[in-house]
Amino acid sequence: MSVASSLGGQAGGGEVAGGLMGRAAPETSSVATSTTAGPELVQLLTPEGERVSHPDYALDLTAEDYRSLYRDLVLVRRVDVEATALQRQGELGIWAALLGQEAAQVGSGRALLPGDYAFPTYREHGVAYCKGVDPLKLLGLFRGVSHAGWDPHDHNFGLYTIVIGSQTLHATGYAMGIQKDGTEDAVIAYFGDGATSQGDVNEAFVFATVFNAPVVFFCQNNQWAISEPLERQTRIPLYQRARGFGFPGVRVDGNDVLAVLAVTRAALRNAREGNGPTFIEAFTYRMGAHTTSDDPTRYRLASDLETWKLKDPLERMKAYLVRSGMADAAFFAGVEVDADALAAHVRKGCIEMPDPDPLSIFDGVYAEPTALLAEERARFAAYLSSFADGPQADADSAAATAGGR
Amino acid sequence: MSVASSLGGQAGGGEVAGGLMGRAAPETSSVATSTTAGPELVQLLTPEGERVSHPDYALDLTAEDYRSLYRDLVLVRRVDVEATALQRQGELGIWAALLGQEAAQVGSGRALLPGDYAFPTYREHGVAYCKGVDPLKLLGLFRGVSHAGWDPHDHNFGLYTIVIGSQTLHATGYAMGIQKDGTEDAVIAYFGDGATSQGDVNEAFVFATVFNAPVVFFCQNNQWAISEPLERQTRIPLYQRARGFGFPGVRVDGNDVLAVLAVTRAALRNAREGNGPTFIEAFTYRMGAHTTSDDPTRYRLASDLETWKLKDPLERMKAYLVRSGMADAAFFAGVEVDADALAAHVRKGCIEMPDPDPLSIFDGVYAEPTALLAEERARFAAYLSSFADGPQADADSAAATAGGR
Amino acid sequence: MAPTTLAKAVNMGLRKAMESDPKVLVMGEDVGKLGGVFRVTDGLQKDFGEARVIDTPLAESGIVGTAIGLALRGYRPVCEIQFDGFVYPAYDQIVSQLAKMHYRSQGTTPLPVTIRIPFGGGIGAVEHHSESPEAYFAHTAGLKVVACSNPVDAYFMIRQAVVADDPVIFFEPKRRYWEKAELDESATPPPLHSATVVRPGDDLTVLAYGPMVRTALEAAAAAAAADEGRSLEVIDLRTLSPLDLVPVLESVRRTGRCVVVHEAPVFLGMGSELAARITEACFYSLEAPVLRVGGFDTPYPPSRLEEAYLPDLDRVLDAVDHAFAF
Amino acid sequence: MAPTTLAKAVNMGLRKAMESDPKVLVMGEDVGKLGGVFRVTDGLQKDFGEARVIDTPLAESGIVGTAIGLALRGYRPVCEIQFDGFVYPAYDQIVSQLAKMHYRSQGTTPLPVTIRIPFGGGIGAVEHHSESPEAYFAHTAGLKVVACSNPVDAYFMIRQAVVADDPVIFFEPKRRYWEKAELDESATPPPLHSATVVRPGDDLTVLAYGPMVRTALEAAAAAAAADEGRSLEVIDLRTLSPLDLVPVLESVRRTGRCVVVHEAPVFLGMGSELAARITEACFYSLEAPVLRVGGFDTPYPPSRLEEAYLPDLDRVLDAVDHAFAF
Ligand SMILES: Cc1ncc(C[n+]2csc(CCOP(=O)(O)OP(=O)(O)O)c2C)c(N)n1
Ligand SMILES: Cc1ncc(C[n+]2csc(CCOP(=O)(O)OP(=O)(O)O)c2C)c(N)n1
Ligand SMILES: [Mg+2]
Ligand SMILES: [Mg+2]
Repeated sequence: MSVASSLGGQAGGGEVAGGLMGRAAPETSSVATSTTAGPELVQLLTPEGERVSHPDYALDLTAEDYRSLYRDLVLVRRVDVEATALQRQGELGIWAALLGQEAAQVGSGRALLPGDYAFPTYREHGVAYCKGVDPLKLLGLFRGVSHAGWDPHDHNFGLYTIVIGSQTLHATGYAMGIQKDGTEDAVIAYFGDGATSQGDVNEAFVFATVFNAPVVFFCQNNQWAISEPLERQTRIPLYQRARGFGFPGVRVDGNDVLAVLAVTRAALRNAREGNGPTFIEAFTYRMGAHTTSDDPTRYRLASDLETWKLKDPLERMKAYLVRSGMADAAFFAGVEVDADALAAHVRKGCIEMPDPDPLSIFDGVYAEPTALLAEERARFAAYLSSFADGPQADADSAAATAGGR
Repeated sequence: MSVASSLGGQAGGGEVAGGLMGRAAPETSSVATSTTAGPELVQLLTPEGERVSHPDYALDLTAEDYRSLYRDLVLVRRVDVEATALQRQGELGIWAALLGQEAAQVGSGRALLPGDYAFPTYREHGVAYCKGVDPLKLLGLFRGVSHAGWDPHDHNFGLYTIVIGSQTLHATGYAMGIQKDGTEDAVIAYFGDGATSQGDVNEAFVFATVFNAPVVFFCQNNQWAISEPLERQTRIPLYQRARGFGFPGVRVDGNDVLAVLAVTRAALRNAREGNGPTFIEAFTYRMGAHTTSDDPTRYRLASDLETWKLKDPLERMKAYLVRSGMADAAFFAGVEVDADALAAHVRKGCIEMPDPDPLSIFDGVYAEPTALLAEERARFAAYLSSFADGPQADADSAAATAGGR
Repeated sequence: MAPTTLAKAVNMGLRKAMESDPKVLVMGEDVGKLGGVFRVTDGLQKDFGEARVIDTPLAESGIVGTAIGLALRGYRPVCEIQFDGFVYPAYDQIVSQLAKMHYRSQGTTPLPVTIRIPFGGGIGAVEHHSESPEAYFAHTAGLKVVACSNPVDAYFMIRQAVVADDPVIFFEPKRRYWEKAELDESATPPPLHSATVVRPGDDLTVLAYGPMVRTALEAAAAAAAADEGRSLEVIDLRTLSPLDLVPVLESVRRTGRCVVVHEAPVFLGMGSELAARITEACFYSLEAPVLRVGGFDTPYPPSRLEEAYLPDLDRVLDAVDHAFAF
Repeated sequence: MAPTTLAKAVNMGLRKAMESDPKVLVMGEDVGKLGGVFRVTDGLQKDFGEARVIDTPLAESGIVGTAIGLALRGYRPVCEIQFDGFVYPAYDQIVSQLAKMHYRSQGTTPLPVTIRIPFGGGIGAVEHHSESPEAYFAHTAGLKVVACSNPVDAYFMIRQAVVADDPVIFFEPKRRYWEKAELDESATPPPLHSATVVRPGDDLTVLAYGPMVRTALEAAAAAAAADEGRSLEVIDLRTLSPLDLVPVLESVRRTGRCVVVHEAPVFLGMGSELAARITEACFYSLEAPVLRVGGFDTPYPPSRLEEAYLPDLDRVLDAVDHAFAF
């Protein structure tokens, strides 16, 4: 398998219709709890792998679509597991695992057309994959060799954003630009349950609704913001936030890749058609630690994890493929081979990622360089060169490299 | 009439019951326009001065209560008109008129008990009056002699707040403190329609709901944020913002002092009883310019003003008092006398307000003074003293004063 | 060539920028019909339409955050922050997002966003309307920070800021909005990031920017007229980040004395950086330490105190005297 | 008396503060059950309850804004900002509200709020987790700003910050969290706003604070051991606003040379203010300009570059050499 061929999968081939979304999304006044999603949840595939229908969200896929969705889920999880292992082995400084959120990311990522722009947090490895970013490039940030390994414009996939919520405004602005351009592109902004408390996210709702911008707010409610449960952020289901701003909100089973795909497509279509923003709450669960630095045993119960394991997004797709006869053992074996190849690519590439040149500290601060910074750089270069066999062997050799510039 | 006696009027004498507010406030999906409020508006007194009832908001007042509410409206407007005139005459640098918003302020201000704390914007002159702040003290800020002329704790009335929305978080924090103290006080946070777009205000909603804090969010929707109409801030009625955070929102006729009183009392009671925050949208109109620096003819139609003049908060109360026989000509004349006296007090006090001592620049920066600042002050004092008959006559004489310290 | 106010000059510069490039947008609170509270955007919405001159919701973080998104889409937004004291809600978007995104993207993603901020005191305003927050931005790598002092610079500098591919924080001296000068639109301006000697002199160098340039010039005139007949060289810094030190160092090496003037509090104000750098570069030329004249290290006081708070001709001359007393 | 880490020392100081005054609250993201991402608040919620140790919604402006309200109600909130780079959303609440409210209220309304910020780099973290934003706060009148450098100071300084009636921005050097020292809780600490000579010397004064104090001490030890045998005096500034200049000026007058070290970018960093002030006060004593060693004027780089980015022993010694070369 060529790694490249495993990437770049945009929305599957079949002509797929999502339910038409009216302005008034289903609303209840029930109070959210962290383990039950309530009756308002859109689902097309049960945890047991049973295909169900939903009055508002039809989804008509080919067998090939179903298989490739499953394959993406497996590959994305495999990258995540590999990266987690690389962190444990000291190759990455930290890793923010998406474990458990594969369906939310692949389902929404696959709903995007090439012209659609995605604004991620730091956890959207699955979306990045769907947008054609080589997962290896994601590792640079976590290894500490760069702040971003990809050019956002190459993939219509923004920089990872760590300052919680800030990207939702960028997404809204970008969508306002699309509107001015008069194209049919749309934007998707990813954020977590915790992020909904940030002023920026709420300002994004204001701007998006006032300007009717073609943006989909995609909230992965994984029930936790590090150690804080959902109840620290809201006392009602999160998708209902949208009604306070006058735009539709919908809660989808975030572990159901089909439902997420259908709901996201519908929301994107809505945006393209000039109907403005939609809030999607993908109801899911962070199966791992917040990041590899975190210790969730300090704040949550193992039993919660057990409950959610039963809702695993991969298992249910696998069950459905098997039950429906759309895939056989050879298919599953093939997917494993692809996953192994991708993991090997990621591992090898990661370990071989070179440390950056110390003088690259000064690169790219400005689009139009300044004399002051050039001076500072020159002074530092001279300083580095001053170590003939000084204590800073690293800097020393680096300076030599730099001297060649 | 003694001026003091006209102040400090807290909630009127009668035992007054407001409607019990459930969690689910009346909601519609109608889109707001700037001249019609929609059917959801709570009203107890029509623009024509007809007393009507509302199923959720009973209000049982004595004749004395009605008269004193009217008196407060007149006095507050009179102060406002006087301050506007003082600005025109160069005695104030600027003035933010409350013209048209008297009922929203007096109605809500009179609903407050002495232990309730109000967090104002820069326009809550009527609320200040209800909290016993001598209107004269409000003028200091606008004359430029102080940033605040009153001690917030003396009146449970916070500093005027110019940075839009920031006080809503202070209010929420204060309410969280009340909760910890276990007292039955409540808090009211004032803000405008424009403020609802600020991140801080939405964060206040998050904190208030998550902690179930005893705070009433009182939004005076006067249809304008300087030159921007309501449509620049929201595409649905503002009171519906609350539903996005899971707390009740209600729209009240902001030009109906009775309805505002009843709705605010109910919300405060709700808060005291441990039921958390309420959002009140007082639907009103800014009859004047944004401030005396503004020129509204650049951005709004005179015809709008005409429409709203018919809804004047004072006229309808007057009509009701006359119609119901609760007040006679002597009463109205008496109110005019009181208003004249208050205006004279404000005018005289304003004109006589001394300029502050230049060295007071250094006062109160810290609760625990620093040597560095003391040095800076001393240097400046020496500098000022160096002008025997220098060009800075002002600073000169001020320095002499300062020397006496 | 009619005399043009500074406010009008910015307006003309914006108009020119919008005419030259359809991607240029103007956005902020009240910039549309009202034309801004200082009328700097007067008439632009009428001529360029609501799609290009955008009255935004009342949220500064939202303004800057959406401007970043618009820039990513290929637009060149010019944001107006209504007054200096209202920029802080946008601080994260400015220092963490706008400033760092080009660097974070390894130079792939330019952010041509201009943020206009009327700044400084002297107009008798209430609190939060008279601040000088430039150091908060100049300390932030990735931003460029400039301040204009007169109508001619205002016109050319805003045009240069808009076409620049880096984020520019553009400070306008609000109390000089109504000052006039002849403006020749066909002149060739100096580069945006250059300082200018606005009055040559031999005995002491006065550095100023924005509203204080005029004050410095007045001080120089008074010093020349006084008994001592001191010849002060006045440099308008124009650019605060990056600093243009070339004319500054040349001047101080010649005069041996330097006074920096700004309205912002002295503590960690621009004067501190200038003093430190000049001292390092001109250590053997200095006859006296670089002295700083600025706002006191207090919050901005009530307006009836601002005359005392703000540096004026006398305070500048006092510092000049001190410099000569060393 | 067991050796105590800096993180534990802050924890103990907070515990003591909470025991001493029931009005003291701890609030922030993940400060409760988790005990903070650095475990600085470990065990506090268990012992003092959820009413006093509050896991807040994920919103920094909300944290500081509600802390202000709680302070107005008579509480003494200690807010934790999880990392330096996440304080900016709260910037308006800190610089416009918290800093100015006492002044605006004419001294009637104290704001005893402490904001704890783990700051600085050196732990291999991703972006926004290694910044040194102290100058943004030190430039703001009305705030007090301190930085501890060792467990003993950490313990006493946090206690002093909490009982202070002014808002205190309390910087904790995150890469020193795990360093240990003997802590005698019954000792009498110096005042919060005082600098301390941590190593006496005669030839040059090194000023540092927070994480760089240890680096400065290492440099001093290396300088003493080197051929030249230079004797560096190291001063731990501890307080950044107000500065305690008394021991600094005394020292520089004696040594005639001074180097300031911090992780923050040099441009408009604390070093600029120190250089400007010291030069003015010690003009005739200085044998060389005050030199500054700091982070470069770039955003914080990816962590594999931080060793090169951050001042270390060698960079300090390089500056010392330069100072002697004047
Ligand atoms: C402004 C800001 N504050 C705090 C943090 C530290 N932090 C990183 S992730 C996180 C929790 C985010 O929770 P959520 O939004 O639910 O996203 P998730 O991590 O669960 O995907 C916090 C508090 C941050 N990155 N940015
Ligand atoms: C953070 C901030 N941004 C901008 C301003 C400038 N400003 C002052 S009042 C105002 C409009 C406020 O509108 P609204 O909230 O509706 O209150 P109103 O003045 O109508 O009572 C604006 C934009 C400010 N004071 N604070
Ligand atoms: Mg989460
Ligand atoms: Mg309004």
